[in-house]
Amino acid sequence: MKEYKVKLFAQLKDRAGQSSWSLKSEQVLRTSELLESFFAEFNDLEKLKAITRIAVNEEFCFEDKELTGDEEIALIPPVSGG
Amino acid sequence: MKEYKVKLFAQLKDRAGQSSWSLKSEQVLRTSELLESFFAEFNDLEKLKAITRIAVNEEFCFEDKELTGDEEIALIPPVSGG
Amino acid sequence: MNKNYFIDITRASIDIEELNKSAEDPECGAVLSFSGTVRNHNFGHKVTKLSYEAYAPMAKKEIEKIIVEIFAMDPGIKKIQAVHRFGEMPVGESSIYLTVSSKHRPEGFLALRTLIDRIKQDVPIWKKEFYEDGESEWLHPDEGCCHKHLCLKSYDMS
Amino acid sequence: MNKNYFIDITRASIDIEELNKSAEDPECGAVLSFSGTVRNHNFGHKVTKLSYEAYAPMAKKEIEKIIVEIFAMDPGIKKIQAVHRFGEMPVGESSIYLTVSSKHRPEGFLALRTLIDRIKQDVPIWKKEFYEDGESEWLHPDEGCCHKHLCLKSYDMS
Repeated sequence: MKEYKVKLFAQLKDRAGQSSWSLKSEQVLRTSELLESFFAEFNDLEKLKAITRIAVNEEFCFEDKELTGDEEIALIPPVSGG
Repeated sequence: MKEYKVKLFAQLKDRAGQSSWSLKSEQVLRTSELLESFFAEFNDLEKLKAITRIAVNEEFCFEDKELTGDEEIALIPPVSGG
Repeated sequence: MNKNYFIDITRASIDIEELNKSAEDPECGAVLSFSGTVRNHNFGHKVTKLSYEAYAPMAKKEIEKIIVEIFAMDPGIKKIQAVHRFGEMPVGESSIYLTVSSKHRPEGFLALRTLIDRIKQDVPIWKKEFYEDGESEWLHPDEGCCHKHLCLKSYDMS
Repeated sequence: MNKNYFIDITRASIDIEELNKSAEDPECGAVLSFSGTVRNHNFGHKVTKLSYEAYAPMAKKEIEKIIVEIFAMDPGIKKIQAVHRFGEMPVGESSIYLTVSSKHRPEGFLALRTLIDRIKQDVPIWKKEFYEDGESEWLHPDEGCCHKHLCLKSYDMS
């Protein structure tokens, strides 16, 4: 059993009520599966679902990939810095 | 007899050795004639001849025009501010 | 100067004077700066206060990537500085201050524009606006955010 | 603020801090600045000193015309400042400092670029560079200077 811990920011953090969220899984998870699971749990975040990115070890993913659970993972809703 | 007094700047001023140059004429002069006369007198200023502008009362001329001699006239070699 | 760029993601107010001073370079004929400030109105709401949240270590890395790409665009670009403030701040203060020092102005303008556009697209920092009526809102632009990175938009979500 | 622009042609060194302060505007999300400085080299010559000559009253009028045109380009452009220094100055100090305050950044970038490009084309100010070897030279760019005004190029000079 692996625990995939995910950092949350901005509206995602407010909605979850905490700065991280985690998912336990027996199987190896892929980045897209983690995204799907998060937005299935918080299914009122419809607007952000399709456009939230995922970062692994402080880098955006360009493609879907397998996770070991040892990475620093974060969900990145559309940014509004500047 | 009218005296057309012309302000000089930069290389034109250095070449003439003074900050203004004037031309006396019995006739009414046009801006293009004033330009021609100046560069005929200082005919070593070949490089600047064709590209020097003339300003009348602190405005560039868009077209050739008659002068009364009472205007503030200036020759404006290519500018290099900034 | 060892490094030709400087990046900071900070809670402190931005020392613009200091950044302007260090942007000067005898090889550079043009120094451009961009200061981003939060306006007192947004979509008709009066903004009273705002707060930025930053995923700071990643933000710094992303800005660094952008800067490295910009230097590769033109050898005339000599120095870049990017400071983004986060946490609460009053309306009207700079949330971001960028400088580009370049030999000539065309590459400087291009670099500065690219820098701010890319930061607004890819750097993990979020703005929350607080309005006069007590409401507050996170700003999440709907577009321009997933142009090349993984997100569920790329998949069939049916 | 009565006037939404400020122009100065001055022998004094430019007070950049003051200009940055007055460029701030609660309606403006973007403040851009351009600082022009003379580089220590030009065409392989080491520049030791420089001097600008200005036809100051006309320079001020020309800059004013440019600024009025820029305001007409986009209502998001709220404030413009342009200060040009003249007389002798050491290499590395700002000879020109421009600021544009705008609601959003696209019109700000366009305004600032237009402002500096037009100043370099039409404002009667001339730069003289002094070189290490004791030589000095007025800079008179060969092109971009007579695009619409009267000059002898427009005529048959044969």
